[in-house]
Amino acid sequence: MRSALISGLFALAVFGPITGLVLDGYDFKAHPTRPFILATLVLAGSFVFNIIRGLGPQLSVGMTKRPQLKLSRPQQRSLLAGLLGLAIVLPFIGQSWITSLNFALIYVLLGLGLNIVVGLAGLLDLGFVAFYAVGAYGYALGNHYLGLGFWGAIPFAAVTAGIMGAILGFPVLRMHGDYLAIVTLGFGEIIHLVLVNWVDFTGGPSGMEAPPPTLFGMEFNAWSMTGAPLFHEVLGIEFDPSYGKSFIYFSLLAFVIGACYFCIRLKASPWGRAWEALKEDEIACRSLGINHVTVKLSAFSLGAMIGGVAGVFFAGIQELVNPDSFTFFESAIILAIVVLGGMGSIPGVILAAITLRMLPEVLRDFQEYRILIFGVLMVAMMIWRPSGLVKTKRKSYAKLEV
Amino acid sequence: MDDILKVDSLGVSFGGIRALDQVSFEVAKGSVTAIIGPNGAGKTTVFNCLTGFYKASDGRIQFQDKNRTHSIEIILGQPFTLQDFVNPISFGRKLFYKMFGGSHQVAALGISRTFQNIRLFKDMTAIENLLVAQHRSLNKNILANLFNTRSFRDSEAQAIKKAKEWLAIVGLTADADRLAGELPYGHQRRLEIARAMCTDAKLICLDEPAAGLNHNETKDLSNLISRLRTNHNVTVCVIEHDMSLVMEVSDHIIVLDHGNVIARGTPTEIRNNPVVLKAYLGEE
Amino acid sequence: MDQGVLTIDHINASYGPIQALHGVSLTIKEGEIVSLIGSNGAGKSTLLMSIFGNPRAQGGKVRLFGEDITSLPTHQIAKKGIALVPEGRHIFPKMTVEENLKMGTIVNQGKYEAEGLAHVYETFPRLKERKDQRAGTLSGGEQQMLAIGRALMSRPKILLLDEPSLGLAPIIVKDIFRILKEISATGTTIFLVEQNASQALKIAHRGYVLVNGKVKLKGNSADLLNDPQVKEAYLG
Amino acid sequence: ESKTIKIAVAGPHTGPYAAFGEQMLKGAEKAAQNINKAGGVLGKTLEIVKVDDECKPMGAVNAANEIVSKYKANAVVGHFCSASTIPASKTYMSHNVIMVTPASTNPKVTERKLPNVLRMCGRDDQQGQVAARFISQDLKAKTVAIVHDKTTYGRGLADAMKESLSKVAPMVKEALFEGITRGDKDFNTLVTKIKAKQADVVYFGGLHSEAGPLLKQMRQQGLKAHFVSGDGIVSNDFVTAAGGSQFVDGVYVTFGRDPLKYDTTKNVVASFKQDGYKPEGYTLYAYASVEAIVAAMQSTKSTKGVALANWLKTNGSNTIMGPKKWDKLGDLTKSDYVIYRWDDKGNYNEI
Amino acid sequence: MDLYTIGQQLINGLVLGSTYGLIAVGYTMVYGIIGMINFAHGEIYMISAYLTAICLAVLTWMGITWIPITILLVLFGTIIFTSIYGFVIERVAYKPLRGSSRLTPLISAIGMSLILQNYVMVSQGARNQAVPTLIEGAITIGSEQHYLRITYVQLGMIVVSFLAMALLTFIIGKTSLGRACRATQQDMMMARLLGINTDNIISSVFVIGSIMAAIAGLLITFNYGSFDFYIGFKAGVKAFTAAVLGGIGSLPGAMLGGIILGMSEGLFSGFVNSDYKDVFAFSLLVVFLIFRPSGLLGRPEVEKV
Ligand SMILES: Nc1ncnc2c1ncn2[C@@H]1O[C@H](COP(=O)(O)OP(=O)(O)OP(=O)(O)O)[C@@H](O)[C@H]1O
Ligand SMILES: Nc1ncnc2c1ncn2[C@@H]1O[C@H](COP(=O)(O)OP(=O)(O)OP(=O)(O)O)[C@@H](O)[C@H]1O
Ligand SMILES: [Mg+2]
Ligand SMILES: [Mg+2]
Repeated sequence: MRSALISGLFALAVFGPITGLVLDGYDFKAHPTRPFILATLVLAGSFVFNIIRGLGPQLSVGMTKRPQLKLSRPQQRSLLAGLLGLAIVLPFIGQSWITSLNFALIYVLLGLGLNIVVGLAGLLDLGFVAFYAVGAYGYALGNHYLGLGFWGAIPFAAVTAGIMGAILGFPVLRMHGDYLAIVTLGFGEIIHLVLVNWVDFTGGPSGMEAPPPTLFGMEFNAWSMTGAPLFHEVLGIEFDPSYGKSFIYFSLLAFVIGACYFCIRLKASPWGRAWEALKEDEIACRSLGINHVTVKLSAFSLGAMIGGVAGVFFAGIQELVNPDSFTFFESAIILAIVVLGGMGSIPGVILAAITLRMLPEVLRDFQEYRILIFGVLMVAMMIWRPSGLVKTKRKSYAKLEV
Repeated sequence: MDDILKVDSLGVSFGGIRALDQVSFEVAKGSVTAIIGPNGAGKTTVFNCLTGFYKASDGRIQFQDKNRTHSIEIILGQPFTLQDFVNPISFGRKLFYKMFGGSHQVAALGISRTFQNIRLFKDMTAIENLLVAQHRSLNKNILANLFNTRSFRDSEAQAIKKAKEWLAIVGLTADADRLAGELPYGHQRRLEIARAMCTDAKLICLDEPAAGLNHNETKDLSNLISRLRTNHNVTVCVIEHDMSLVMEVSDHIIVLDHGNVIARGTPTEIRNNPVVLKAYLGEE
Repeated sequence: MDQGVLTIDHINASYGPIQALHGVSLTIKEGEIVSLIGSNGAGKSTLLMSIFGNPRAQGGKVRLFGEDITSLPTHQIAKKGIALVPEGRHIFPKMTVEENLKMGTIVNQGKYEAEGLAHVYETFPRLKERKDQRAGTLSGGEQQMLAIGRALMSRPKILLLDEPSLGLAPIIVKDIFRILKEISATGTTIFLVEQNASQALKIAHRGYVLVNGKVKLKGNSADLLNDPQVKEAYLG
Repeated sequence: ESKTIKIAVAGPHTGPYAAFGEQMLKGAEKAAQNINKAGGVLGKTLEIVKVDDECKPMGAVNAANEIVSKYKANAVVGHFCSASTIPASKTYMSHNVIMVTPASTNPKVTERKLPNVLRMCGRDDQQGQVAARFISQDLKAKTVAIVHDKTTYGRGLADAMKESLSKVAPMVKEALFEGITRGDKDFNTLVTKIKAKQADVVYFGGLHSEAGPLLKQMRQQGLKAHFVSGDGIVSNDFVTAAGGSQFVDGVYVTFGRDPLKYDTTKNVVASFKQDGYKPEGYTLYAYASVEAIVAAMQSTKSTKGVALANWLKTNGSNTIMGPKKWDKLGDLTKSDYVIYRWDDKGNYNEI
Repeated sequence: MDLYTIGQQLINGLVLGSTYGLIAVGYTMVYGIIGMINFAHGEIYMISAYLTAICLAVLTWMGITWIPITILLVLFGTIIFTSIYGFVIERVAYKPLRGSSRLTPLISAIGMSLILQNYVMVSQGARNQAVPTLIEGAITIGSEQHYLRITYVQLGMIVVSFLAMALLTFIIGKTSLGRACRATQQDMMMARLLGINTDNIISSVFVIGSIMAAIAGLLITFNYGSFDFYIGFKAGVKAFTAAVLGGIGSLPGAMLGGIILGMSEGLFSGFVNSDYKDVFAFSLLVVFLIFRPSGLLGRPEVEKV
């Protein structure tokens, strides 16, 4: 009771000036009721919270013991098949969601990429967006200057991003923890700023156009600006903008599944184990003859490659790349995906990417409160599940027959 | 008998503290050599130099393996001298080690170690700890892994087999899938030894392996050390304060005090050495 | 049974799903040295830490000087005249040796700081030589000395030690046991956890044997030293 | 079949540019209110939906998709930032929805030749031309420093001005052409540099949040050069951002003829005032955009985007801001940019 | 380029640097004690800018216009409310995460910073806000044509930032509060075992950090006049950079890092090109950290093997 009152008072002090007195030029307008309403809400909330907590151990026991989802092999298989089936029929059910889904899938890719760097190798990278940008601009610039097509751009961007990853990786080898964080953040900012400033090459703040992907050379447009054959004309059906989006969706889905497989294989490979070991104890690794340079660089490069591919898709969907899409905020969201997913867990990354990317879309009805609520949910999720949504399960090597 | 390791007038300073001064000794191939001495004498520092974690300020460490002699100080990278700029070969070699050298290269030679404060990968299982130790000899081709080729599968199977063998040797088969950090202290000590052995070590350095073990566990440990030597062909260096263990397993003892070698010899010689008694054992 | 300085009454303690202590009870009387022995993983360290509420003792009660401290926060327990040399030393690596020692007196606002320093430096001359070195760079044994020294700084009425001899040279180990007896003679109560069972029991008045989180045996140390079971399992 | 005709107001309703989103929304809402009072359109009432694009390309594409798929809006008034108008316009085209932007002045918006796109404002090159002529002919500048905020808008404007200037007055020297970063507040080094280069005019392409501090720091360092800028700073916030009206005295801006001054706007402005809102910046542009769209719908009896756009391009439309005509690209045929001058009371007047 | 221009550019760099330093000091304080990148620190600074303007507006409305009193009262009000913010944020968003992985509070901080930004935007509106120019004069050295100039507010900023740094350095290094802070950072469990109430220590660190943010917010707002709800992010990143450049956890380092960052940015934009000034600053940071991986005044992490 008393603690509820105290939190109410604190709420009043916190909300008082900012919500109660609104600046207007050099003057202000008073909204005296707003802080009181908010403080009352907080008071009531903390009162209810205290009651729930006071209800005794029987309730809290039920809350601390989380239901554990343990699935047998065939159950896992059927769950996977079910999810895949759902993913395939999804665009036919919810046309209006498909663009959001495409972005969600891009974030799954980004999450998987960063997961290698942060989740598996434990290298705190706050500038992952740089590789995303390299991929996206790789396509846009490659298309503009070299006439590269979408499908050709994917390997091109992946390799470029991988090399960039190694270039970034090299100087930061000696750095640990937060120093690494700031250097990667700086690297991300540098890339962003170069994209903004080098107008002659990158188009500067207005960005650069990138054509959408084609299927065997067929475009998905209502009419062709380049003279290429059109999908709906070739098939003799009526034009619908959703064809193009569905096509991107399925291509992306294929890439996401491929990336998942890649990550799962990597995780249980010598590299995956070395990353994890290096994350825990670099000195012990060196005493075992593991070259921390190659191990770290491989993590940076492989992560960057996946990020690069995601960038190409982003450019293909947007049909325009622009430096604004590659800011620190983006890096932060990708990092949040990895952490919320449970650091290293692949299903976790997928779940978190879809949650975090779809959330703002779902919250669109809240208008300007959208990002505010998004932030609240982000904090709440971290408090609710500090170690992530999905806990990684270890592979049992001892049970393997050899 | 050949010497696998020759340490010649090693010196290390930390700021104003001279941690090692003119330390010289040899380790015979296939022997168990113990390094003892009071706290802060410089024992761990010697190990750190041998395994490449510290760069000695002077002196030489030579590791003999199959008729080849490797100098640890060269592997760790040396400063360039004027002469290097006229001699491209030595310049190239120095540059190579400057860029790629380091303690991991020393480990690759076949010197491995355990740590005074256990440094297992605590959030990995016991068997994974042993697999990581074999990293160097595994098939690391990412494409081979992706397509799960024959050679990749073989390499993994081989590694798991070896890991299981070592778990059996140190008596941890039952704990294979448990997290290393959860294991009781004594088990962790043994796991760390197994991990060091999985690197195909020729010389293994154990830093206070019996610390925190009770009497019976110490007995098991000394058994294990003897077996390492006889069955697995490694040379053992061990730092230990537990005299019963030292006297039982070692062929040769080196006593350090204040960064100097104050005595060396067989266990019986050391036991009766008045200097050692006074400085270390505290018996009159 | 008369009131002890520290009484532990049927406590359980667990790390998540793993229960490490099962209904442990023991009593320590004023001025006593009591030893606790047991093999690896028996729960000795857990017992010491649960006196400080970490992990928190459950089911039973912990009383210090007659006061129930079972649910007090750790830092308040520490203010009641009890000090601990924890397992793993836990020195502050980036502080100098002297700063580490001074941290020991933070409970009583720096009282006895000068005398304490003088006393610790006298006991461990090595620490005096290294007083401005960063504690993290000390050798293993030096760190152990520092951890013991820090606990002595606050002049606790009751001192808990978790394997104080770990990593120390034989000559220092002897010193440690001697010092413990000296401190005990000045009226400090001592609760000692040791792997070096024979030495520990030799200086102790009484002893407890912990097996798998339960008290298996207790009694005068002389009796325990002669107990065949104890001999077989812990003295060798 | 929906009972209302929906017009989406797409723009920054959150984020640092949200003030402009509000201007557009207020204007469009007022227009809808008045049109509904007068009987609606095609027998239905007009409904305004507000969609946020955060002024980001990605946000814009999401917003556009939401507008066409979720709200199934029949027309779009927006977006604000050229950087989001450009990518979004294509989505509207493939759904055959008309888009009228009241504020995106970047030439690229219409030069992509999308048949559904019109604008209710001028183009940066028109604005730049007016500014260049004023700087060279009226201010008789010898050395000009050009500063922009590196955004599509700010840089576009600065580029346009620079280009016109080199055409109309090639002898004017360019002291520097540099970008500042949006959100920065410290421009002292730039000011010192301008001072050292002895520029007599500073031209700024950007928004008031940077223009204010830049101007203040110029005056504090004692740099007396003229300050000339574009429509992005036309807001009372510019005066407060500059630290008081004493600093804005003598600042020149190019802006469309003040819509508040048109006779046609009097009633609307009064009704805004009744709501306690002062129509600023793009408010009336958004109002006029809604009017034009509705006029086209009434005449063509259709909501098909290309049809509406074509009708407007051939017939023009009468709006609150006077009669408007569009060329083939969808740009206004007549640019109405004029020069305003700020006085020491913090008011601006056409000169 | 004449000497006056060069001198003026140095002053400009110093002024900019001291704004970074002011925020970085509070940043590094929190950062050094609980080892967490508090991305919300920039937002606390942003809140304090709003509070400054609100306090000023309220005082003007009440008719208090004598400048010294106004400034003192504004400072007082801003500090009080900002530190309540700091306290509450720690209790709500970070305390429940104690003991979990290092990255969890980082994400929570990012969430918190979104909350604060949007909370201010929703309640205060998205437009740019400003305060009137209270103190005008400046010190000018030189002739009519060529002179060096520094305004009184700028001078105040430089002086206060050095004073604040010195004071905090003293608190951390010499007082028992400082020692308790360092103990908490290095080994929280052990600090508790020695009788330190670590929760209170962490709260007080947040409060001190917020007070610093409040002072920074006030001075910077008075200097530049204009602000919006978005300034915190940029300031946060720059302060973070400055703190790292100077060596994490070192207060003089944060100040020095801020000055170096500001100077290099200022001089680069003053003499080369302002387009690339941030690129230059970040590249400088990267290159610098390659050669000194633990910052200017940060002591290298020696880990004894
Ligand atoms: N990185 C370092 N910086 C400064 N001094 C160091 C460093 N490493 C070791 N020392 C000092 O060098 C001396 C030798 O340390 P070392 O760890 O080798 O001792 P040791 O013989 O292993 O002792 P112990 O038996 O206690 O482990 C010690 O006094 C220690 O304080
Ligand atoms: N942090 C922890 N998390 C999970 N289990 C733990 C943890 N610490 C200890 N345990 C388990 O609790 C049991 C008791 O451990 P404890 O450390 O108290 O034993 P001990 O008697 O002190 O052993 P030692 O002689 O090795 O110090 C052991 O089985 C151990 O595995
Ligand atoms: Mg040692
Ligand atoms: Mg223990």
